[in-house]
Amino acid sequence: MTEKKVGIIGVGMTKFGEHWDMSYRDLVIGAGTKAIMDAGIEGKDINEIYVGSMSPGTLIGQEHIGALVADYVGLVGIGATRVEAACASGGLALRQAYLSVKSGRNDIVVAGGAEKMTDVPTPQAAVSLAGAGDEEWEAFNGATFPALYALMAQRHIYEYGTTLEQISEVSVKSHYNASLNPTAQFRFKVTLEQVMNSAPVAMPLRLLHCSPITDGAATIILASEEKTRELTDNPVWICASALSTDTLALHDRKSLSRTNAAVIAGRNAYAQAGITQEDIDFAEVHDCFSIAEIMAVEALGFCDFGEGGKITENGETGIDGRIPINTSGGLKAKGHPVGATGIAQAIEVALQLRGEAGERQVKDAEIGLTHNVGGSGATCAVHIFSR
Amino acid sequence: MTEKKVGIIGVGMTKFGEHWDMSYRDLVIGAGTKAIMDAGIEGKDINEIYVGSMSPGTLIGQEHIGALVADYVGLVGIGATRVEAACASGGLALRQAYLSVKSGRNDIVVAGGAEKMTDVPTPQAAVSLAGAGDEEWEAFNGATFPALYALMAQRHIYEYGTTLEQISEVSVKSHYNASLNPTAQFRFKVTLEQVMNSAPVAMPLRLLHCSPITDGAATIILASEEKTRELTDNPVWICASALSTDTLALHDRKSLSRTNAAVIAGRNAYAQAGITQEDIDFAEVHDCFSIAEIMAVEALGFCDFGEGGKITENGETGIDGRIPINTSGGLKAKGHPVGATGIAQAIEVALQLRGEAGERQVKDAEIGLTHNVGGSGATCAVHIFSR
Amino acid sequence: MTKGLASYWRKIPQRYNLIGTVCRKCNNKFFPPRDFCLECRRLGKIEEFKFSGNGEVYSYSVVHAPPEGFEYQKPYIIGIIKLDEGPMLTAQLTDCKPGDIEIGKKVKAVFRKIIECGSSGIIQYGYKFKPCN
Amino acid sequence: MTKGLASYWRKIPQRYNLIGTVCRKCNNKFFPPRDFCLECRRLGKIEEFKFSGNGEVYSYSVVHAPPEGFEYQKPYIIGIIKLDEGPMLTAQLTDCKPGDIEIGKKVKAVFRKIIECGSSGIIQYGYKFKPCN
Ligand SMILES: [Zn+2]
Ligand SMILES: [Zn+2]
Repeated sequence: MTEKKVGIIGVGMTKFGEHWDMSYRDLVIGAGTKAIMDAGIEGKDINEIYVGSMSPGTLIGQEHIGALVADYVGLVGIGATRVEAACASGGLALRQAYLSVKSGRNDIVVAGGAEKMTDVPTPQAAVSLAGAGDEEWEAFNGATFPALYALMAQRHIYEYGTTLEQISEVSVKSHYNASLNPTAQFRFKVTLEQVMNSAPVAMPLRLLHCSPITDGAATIILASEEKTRELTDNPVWICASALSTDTLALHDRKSLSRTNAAVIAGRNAYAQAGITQEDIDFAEVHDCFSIAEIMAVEALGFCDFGEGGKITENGETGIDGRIPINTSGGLKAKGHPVGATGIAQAIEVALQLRGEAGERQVKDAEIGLTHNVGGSGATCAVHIFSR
Repeated sequence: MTEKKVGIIGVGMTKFGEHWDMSYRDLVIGAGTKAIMDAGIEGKDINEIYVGSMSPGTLIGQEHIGALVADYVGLVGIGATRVEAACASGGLALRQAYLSVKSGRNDIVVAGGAEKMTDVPTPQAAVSLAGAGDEEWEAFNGATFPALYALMAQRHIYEYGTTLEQISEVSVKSHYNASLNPTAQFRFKVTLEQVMNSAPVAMPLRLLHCSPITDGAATIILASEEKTRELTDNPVWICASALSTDTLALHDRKSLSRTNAAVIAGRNAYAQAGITQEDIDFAEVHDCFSIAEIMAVEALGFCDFGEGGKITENGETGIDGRIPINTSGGLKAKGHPVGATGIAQAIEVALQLRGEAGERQVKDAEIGLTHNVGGSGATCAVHIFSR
Repeated sequence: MTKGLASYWRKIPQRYNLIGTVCRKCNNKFFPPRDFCLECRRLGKIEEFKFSGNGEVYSYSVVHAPPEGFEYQKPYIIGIIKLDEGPMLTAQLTDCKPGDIEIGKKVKAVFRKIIECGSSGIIQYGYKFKPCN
Repeated sequence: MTKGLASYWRKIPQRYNLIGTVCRKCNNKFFPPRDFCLECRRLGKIEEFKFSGNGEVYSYSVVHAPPEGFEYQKPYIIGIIKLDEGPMLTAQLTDCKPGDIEIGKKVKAVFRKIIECGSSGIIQYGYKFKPCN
């Protein structure tokens, strides 16, 4: 039986940022309408919806997000399912939508992601985000979410000699890339000095090592191979979708300097796509904190373990480098509306593969990868895309 | 291509009730271990996990439930996805697990559901549950969750002449059935008089028309046709899995006395299974309030619209009746740990089909159905099972 | 309550003055307001629309177990009101007793305090409906 | 905070006295306690086990942006401690300054106030670790 391909026929997202004037529903409608227009289809062509959202219960007092989205985009009646895996909720929604088409059951399926984070005060949003880690044995004892990544950073520094300059170079690159991205939250550059002197959050991590609180929504429309060829001249194909888990709490892992779920998901994704890491031209990785990008490029095999800082410092991960990482600006500077992030990563890859990434276009982009992480690494979804 | 069947190879659940001494994790381990023992497999045989949970973020301060479950049942590394659709979260987890096996991708997949509701005071649990409806335009104005069902009940009474006695008979039957069910929360009978004189909640609905606040977890293990035949001599097959949606808010619907998502999901499920409602021998339906059971049996076609009260009063829905409904005791008396409910319904159906339902066994049970609803009806999942 | 105040402030025109929307293409009116016409979809032309506040009771219930912030009103009547212009909404019925209300009863919108949380000091206002004589 | 107190009360023996579990079949020790041996699975024999409270710093961070309830301790040091008996846990480091701590430093458990929420009056206790001399 020949494997059927799954294509991307439409993408749409809101600008990421603080949208005081927009509700969760407004965000969802905004991104959804753009994606449907991009795909050139009618609402009635859509078979099913998957939505990724992390904490609408605590952030806006609303659960039952699948039905809400179907209702507000005018598709009452069709199946709608919310999936959640903390900051990887979007990536998991993409995966379920992909599997829905891949199974042959449906022709056109929507994967959306959204989070409305600024309706509550920042400390309350921080409490919500702490639910991504282990509430009973980490957060209870005062481990904030940045602190979990700081604990990983310390081990990475200790074991590999990674420097704070290297970690900070990730942020410098992210802000530079975001300055070229019209949908990014922070469209300004920062210097290494600014990053290294920014306010302390969880040492060694400072404010400019941390992704922000963001409102935003992102939508991607998937279709069967036949439908994709029928509907678009510039298709993007999903070649792999892999998911893996690790322990919920950091302290239960064998290593803090390697993210094992990412290693497994990456390996499985390469196998599914029938390629190796050498074939990846560029990637969007989950840099909720700058150290996370360094650990991601190592886990995905773009360099040896311990070399992530060096390849960043050397410029190998820049837009014109050997393996461009986070051309969108990443979570750090594009913004991180948690549930939307995994979808927005896929949108950046799709735009690059279509050659529509404007000033931040990667040359000859043929194969791209997304790496979406939940919590401190307990969930990792990896997807691979090609022209 | 011959359609491959999906079988149930193991089921397990905790007793439903107020488990002061057990955490969410304890509940999940309890149900999961029982299901694995029932299936007679090893943990390493499991390919993937889906978990339904409505509001762990507000009820226990914990999100990222998929990874938590994989970790605590000792399956770190495998894919784990939480799905949420309010009170239908369990049914949607079952559906995703079913689709995962059905697609041929996986051999053995776990569907779990859990909710820990008694760690917060009851009014706070009520606020969490209100997130199943429309937070901005229903809950804001004082519409509690029981009130939404009361608004439906009033229209049912007005349009069809349904009586409070008939609605109350649902509760009497549920408690009787639960008295025969060792895992039920309320194993005692109630009289019609007790129901009709119980404390007012949202008139015309009283306390004994309402399902309780419950802790509990339920797990079901699905397998491919080959694996099922290999692993069990008493298989139960899933013949259909259908999902539909309605508007999030009641006031946006054309009718309050009919649940349209259930009508659509039911119709699609019968078509998938190649049967009609006449072929269903018994069903577990979502009686979060007693009026909901009456509307469910109508939507599923077990009687005409407006006749649900009558067939209850006539005893047609009793264990020995024409179409036994909620032999488990239903949400009303078995208990309603929200995310676990959809899975627990499927477990009751599986036990009946295996002939293991003890004192509440339905004679000659060949085909059973589950009907799991989110919120006031904005999501409905229907599954059909056979021997 | 875990809800923020921002979602309340954002809807003040709607909650204080019953301002919904209308699609100028199909003339469907929406309250609660929608910025997306379910019928015309992308081709719809959505504008603001102020409702008259006249309607009738489509369904109602008397709430004896109120949520946080509504305790002081207990018991209160919650209704679904069918507005004269078409759409239905959920609101409290006020200035009346449970016995005064029946399905079909004519009502009109009034501006009232919706919620008062003693502990947090939050007070929020919006529409309720009262019987027309 | 949306968390209930019940989950705190349930874990008092663990939080006050570092009582975890051991699997008598494989001798693996668990803190935080697990009632399910990840290695032996259903065949495991789980019993309570009291840890000595001795260990060393595996990693640490200085928290300058504390969550609700931790403000008064700011800045504080959070660490991952490797207990002498094997497992690791997350805890605050106390009775020391950031400069006193390094990876590998020997520490021992002490009983302290973990969180104090001024608004709600909630105070919860548990383990922290302090340097051995
Ligand atoms: Zn229109
Ligand atoms: Zn063991």
